[in-house]
Amino acid sequence: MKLLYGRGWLLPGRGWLLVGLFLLIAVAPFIPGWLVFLLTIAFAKGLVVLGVVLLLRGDLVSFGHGLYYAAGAYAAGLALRAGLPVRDAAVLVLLGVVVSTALAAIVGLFLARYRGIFFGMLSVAFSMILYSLLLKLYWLTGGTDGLSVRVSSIFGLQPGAEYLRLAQYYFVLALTVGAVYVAYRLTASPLGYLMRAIYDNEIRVEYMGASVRRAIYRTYLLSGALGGLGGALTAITVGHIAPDLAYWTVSGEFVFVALLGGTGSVLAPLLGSVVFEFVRNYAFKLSPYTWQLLLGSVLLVVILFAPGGLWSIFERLARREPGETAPRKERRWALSWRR
Amino acid sequence: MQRAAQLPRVLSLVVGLALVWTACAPGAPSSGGAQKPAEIKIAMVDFMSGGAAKFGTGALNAGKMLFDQINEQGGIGGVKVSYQMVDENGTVDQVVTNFRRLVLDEKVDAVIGYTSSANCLAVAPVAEELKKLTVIHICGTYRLFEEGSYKYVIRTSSQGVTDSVGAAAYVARMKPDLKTVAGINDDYAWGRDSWDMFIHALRRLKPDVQVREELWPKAFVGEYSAEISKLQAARPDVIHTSLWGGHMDSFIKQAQARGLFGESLVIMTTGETALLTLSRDVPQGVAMSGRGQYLYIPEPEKNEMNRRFIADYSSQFNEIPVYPAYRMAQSILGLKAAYEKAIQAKNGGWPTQEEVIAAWDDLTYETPTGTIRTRSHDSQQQAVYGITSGNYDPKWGFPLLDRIQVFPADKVNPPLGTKTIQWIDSSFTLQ
Amino acid sequence: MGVVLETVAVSRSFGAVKAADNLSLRFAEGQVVGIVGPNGSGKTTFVNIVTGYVKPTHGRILFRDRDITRLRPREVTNLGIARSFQIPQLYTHLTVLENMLIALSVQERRHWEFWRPLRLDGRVEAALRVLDQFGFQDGADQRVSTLPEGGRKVLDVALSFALQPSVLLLDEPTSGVSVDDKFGVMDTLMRVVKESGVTAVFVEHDMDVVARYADRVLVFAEGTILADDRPEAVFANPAVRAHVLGEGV
Amino acid sequence: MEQLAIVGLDGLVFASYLFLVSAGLTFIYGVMRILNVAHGSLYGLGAYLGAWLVLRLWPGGTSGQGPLNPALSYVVLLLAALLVGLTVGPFLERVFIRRVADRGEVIPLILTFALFLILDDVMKLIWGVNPLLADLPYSMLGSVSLAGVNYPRYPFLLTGVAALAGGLLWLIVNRTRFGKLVISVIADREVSSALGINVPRIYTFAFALGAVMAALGGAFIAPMISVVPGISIEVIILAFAVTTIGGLGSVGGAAIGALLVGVLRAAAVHYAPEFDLFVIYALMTLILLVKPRGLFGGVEVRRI
Repeated sequence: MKLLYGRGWLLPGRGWLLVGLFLLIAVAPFIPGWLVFLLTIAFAKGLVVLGVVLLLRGDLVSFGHGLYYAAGAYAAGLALRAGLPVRDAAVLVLLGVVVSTALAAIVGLFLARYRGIFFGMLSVAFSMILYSLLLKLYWLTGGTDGLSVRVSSIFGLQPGAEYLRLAQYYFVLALTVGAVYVAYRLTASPLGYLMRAIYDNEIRVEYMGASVRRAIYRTYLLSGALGGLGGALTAITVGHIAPDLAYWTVSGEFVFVALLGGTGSVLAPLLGSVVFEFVRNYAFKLSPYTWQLLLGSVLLVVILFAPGGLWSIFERLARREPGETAPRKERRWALSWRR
Repeated sequence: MQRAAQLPRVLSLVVGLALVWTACAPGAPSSGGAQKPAEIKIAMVDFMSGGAAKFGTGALNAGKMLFDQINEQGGIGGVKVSYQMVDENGTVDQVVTNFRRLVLDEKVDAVIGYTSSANCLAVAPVAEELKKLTVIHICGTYRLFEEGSYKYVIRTSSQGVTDSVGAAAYVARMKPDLKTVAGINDDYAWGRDSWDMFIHALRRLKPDVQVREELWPKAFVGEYSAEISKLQAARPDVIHTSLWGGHMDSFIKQAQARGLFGESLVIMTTGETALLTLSRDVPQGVAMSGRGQYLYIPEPEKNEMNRRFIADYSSQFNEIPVYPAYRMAQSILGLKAAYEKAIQAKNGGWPTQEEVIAAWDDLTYETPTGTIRTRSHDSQQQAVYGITSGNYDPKWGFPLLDRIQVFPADKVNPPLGTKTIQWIDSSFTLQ
Repeated sequence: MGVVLETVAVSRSFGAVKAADNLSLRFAEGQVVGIVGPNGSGKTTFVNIVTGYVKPTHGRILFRDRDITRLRPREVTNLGIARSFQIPQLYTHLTVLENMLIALSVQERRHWEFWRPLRLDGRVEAALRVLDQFGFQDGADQRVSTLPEGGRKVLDVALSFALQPSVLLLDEPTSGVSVDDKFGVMDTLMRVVKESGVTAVFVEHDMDVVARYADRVLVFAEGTILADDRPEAVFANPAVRAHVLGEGV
Repeated sequence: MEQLAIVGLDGLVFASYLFLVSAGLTFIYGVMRILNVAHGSLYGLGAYLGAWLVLRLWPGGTSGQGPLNPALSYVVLLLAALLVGLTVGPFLERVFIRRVADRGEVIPLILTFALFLILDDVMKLIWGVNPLLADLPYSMLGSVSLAGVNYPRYPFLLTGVAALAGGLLWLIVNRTRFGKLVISVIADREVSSALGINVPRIYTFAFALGAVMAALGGAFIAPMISVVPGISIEVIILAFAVTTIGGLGSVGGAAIGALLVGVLRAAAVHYAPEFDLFVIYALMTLILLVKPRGLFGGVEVRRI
């Protein structure tokens, strides 16, 4: 199942990056609180989408990333329920990442053997198993009531109530920047290119002497870790978790956002995620009774008229004629790594 | 070479600048003053889509109607009310994001709503954080106030215990010789808790009762052949169910076709809505209530407010109000009462939100349901059960209940500050 | 000159068709061997069997006296047997340079690295050097999907060559290349091959091409060896001419 | 023993339901390589239209009062299914899905996901939020006493419909000219269009056929349940499970898959109620692990 993605730049020019980062940090205190919250959620979920995109670049569609999203969230939630002494965001997030990575290490063993729709279906199956367990193990997970996840400190700091949300925003932002940088290094590395090679021609990869299955497995680990990171961050931001984190519609949404943003850049997932959250919010605001219809239509339009996702629009704006100027752009980035 | 080396320095510079910049940020806005506002902004949240949509819209309709009436009569304390509605459907993070938008962006004065346990449990702490009056109109989980204490959250209806304990009491009276019982409940908190409290209460009344089956169908599947076979094979004296809405109707249809209601006494804690949806076809001999339901008992004529409520509602939406509509009425009339009490206490001065909340403690107010008493943020009401009879009442368009039993609020609710299950096990009794 | 690759009584049939019938062949270090024969005579199957893509029903394959019969293509490749393809197998979304960089990263066993970038300067230059050998002086930044067929065939070989194998199997390196480019392409490939001293086996239709570059020729017919000798001897053989060129005797 | 008989019976009933909702899905995938999430919506539309028509024509409810003979209600359900399948199906295929047909398997899937969201609200706009209870066709048949418990007859009708629909689908594919064309398109799209087969039209027909199956499932399950907003969402994931177990693209596989899941769930309800949901996905995972392409999935070969 070939997705259509342009070469994309992995990242735009460094100048733009710094300006963007500056704005993200500087503007937060001056925008309404709900907007800060919305961005926080969007980034947290964007990380899960980033995980999905890493696999998409290898032509693997994980329709079950809710598995790691939920695993990360519930790792934090259950730890608190079990009476974890420290209620620190950083600790919980670490826990979430560790658990989801461990899970990916097991599930990946099976999934790495699958391709195409079967990879997708098996991921759905795994995530639905977790869903039914979260739903049924009432005594442990509180069933659909879910669990509350309240943190009292971030890295030991205890921000005042009115600054709590802002602190969480910066916390999530920092981790997001970090995760995106890691993902960027991966996509620019031999392993990252190997995934694109797999996208194009698995047989050749094997005939070069590289193991397709191992390449996928290793990428899958990071993808799962990102899922758990996003899940844990969502959990501490929202403050409450429920089994539908693992439901197939949520996983479908992640793939949806991935295609909405595009797979050409490690920033695309974040862009897609932010736009998606905005659209959904305004759908709720503008047509409370038919928000699904509005949301669906917007996404329909994007799929039909912006094949490469929103990022491709940026690309088109950024370079006069697409295609052949692309290499030089990517080359420029490459050169900046000279040492 | 150099450029790579520069990166950290440039980065730290940017971050530093940004943080300095943010240092001169304005603090969080302080909660509103006490001068008379131009309007009171209310947001009502309930299901507009998904399986519970009928009940959600029922509640929202009632809200619309009552606020319009209040405005016609000059509003609350002379201030008109403006309201908006939001769908409760969606994942928890959506619901919370919406709540924040309502409070911080729409700047509403109060949020009324939340049916699902997960949602009210998720929203309550946020309400506390944002210091915004939030009135829970249905959400029946006892965890809400037993696992957290909230200043800004108020529940204007009794929690599930009323229905479950009432059900136990009712079957104990109707079938004094009952030996065996089975349960079929939704596989989520509402169903789990309902069954839990029911069986605990029943054991208090009938210590030697045996449980034959506990079935937990996944909500909304709507195909119950296997479950019904299981129940018929077990042949218990009593079957308890807290299934509700559309899938309860499905269950009734399939069970009726198989004569389940003839073999065991089935008690449905939220069965009342079936009277409206199934009308003539509702099976006979089913014990049911509408979560402390009011519609039939006391007969509307005996409660003027209820008679008017039903008349207005059915003329405006040409259907009879379902119980969520009543619950919404309780919340809105409670809000009105609280405001008026607070205004009176300030002899005419406009109260702050905190004063309104304070006024709410130990507040009693009349509703179509009857008198509601709210003590320290939570409310109690009576349990009412009856059994479906054959006598179809053309005036209402459904058969009325008979063998009605009313259990006063203080019998079927734990006293303030006691944990529900403990209270049932230790001191629940019919005497 | 030691034997580097050997097949011992290798047989494989697809249904009724015998693609390889009891083939016993030895390939000496540094030899350049041409395989000719009509379609369906088992040339490509032979390459597939040796590289582990197709498993023989009987017989063994030895690489430096080590049995590699049951190994997977990846393992065979890692031992030092690389192949090219009749239909070029390339990473079409990527540029020529990137294709080569990936090949090199695998060859250097650094393809698991996920932190240092693929495009380290040293690597880029190394890649460009290999590409230059095959005549990609410019257009290394060209997307493979935009290459002409001839270019793809060469790149396909170049990638296998970059793995620095001790045996290189070329499956019809000039098929699909226009007649006037044929010798150009072949010259490029063979120059590099000869220089590197790698043992090369190439499947080819065109007699002239084979005669020109091979120092040994195998003639396949229904999965058996019809002739195995120096080019001039083979092409002097009337049976071969009849069989391959369809000339009457 | 009786217990087992009942389990089998319940399993059969649930299986018929599952088969009806998954046969179309797997058929469409087999022909077009598109996993159609909007399949659930077609099911929902069928259920709503069927229930609504029955309620319109026989306002008397189970008493069956109305101008027409109650027996006709079954015909009405069938017509509802055909109407939905043959109008909405081709509409979706021609207006939306066709535009992305050449963009792999994921983009179409996501597109149908968007359509699914939209149609969910469209149903709400048409029929409102009140549950539709059109149980006339259900209660009319009454019930029989089997193995000690009495059992309604309607579910057996459902089984009959499932068998009939499956059989018809098989006949259409294996015994008609259209079927031959479909098979050749499945085998090789390029070659078939080179042979002058109008592939797009085949796709439209195939999609419509699958849509009819979905709507049929909805229309005939409707009398058993109360039709409420959001019924589409449950169905689709169950159908996914069944089709992947049976092997994507294999209608026969869907039948086996439906039986497996149906019986397994019935057994779970009887012997381990805790796991009635869990077992379905556990089975799905298990099958995928041992037979990646499902029980009856084909294998793909790639030549180099």
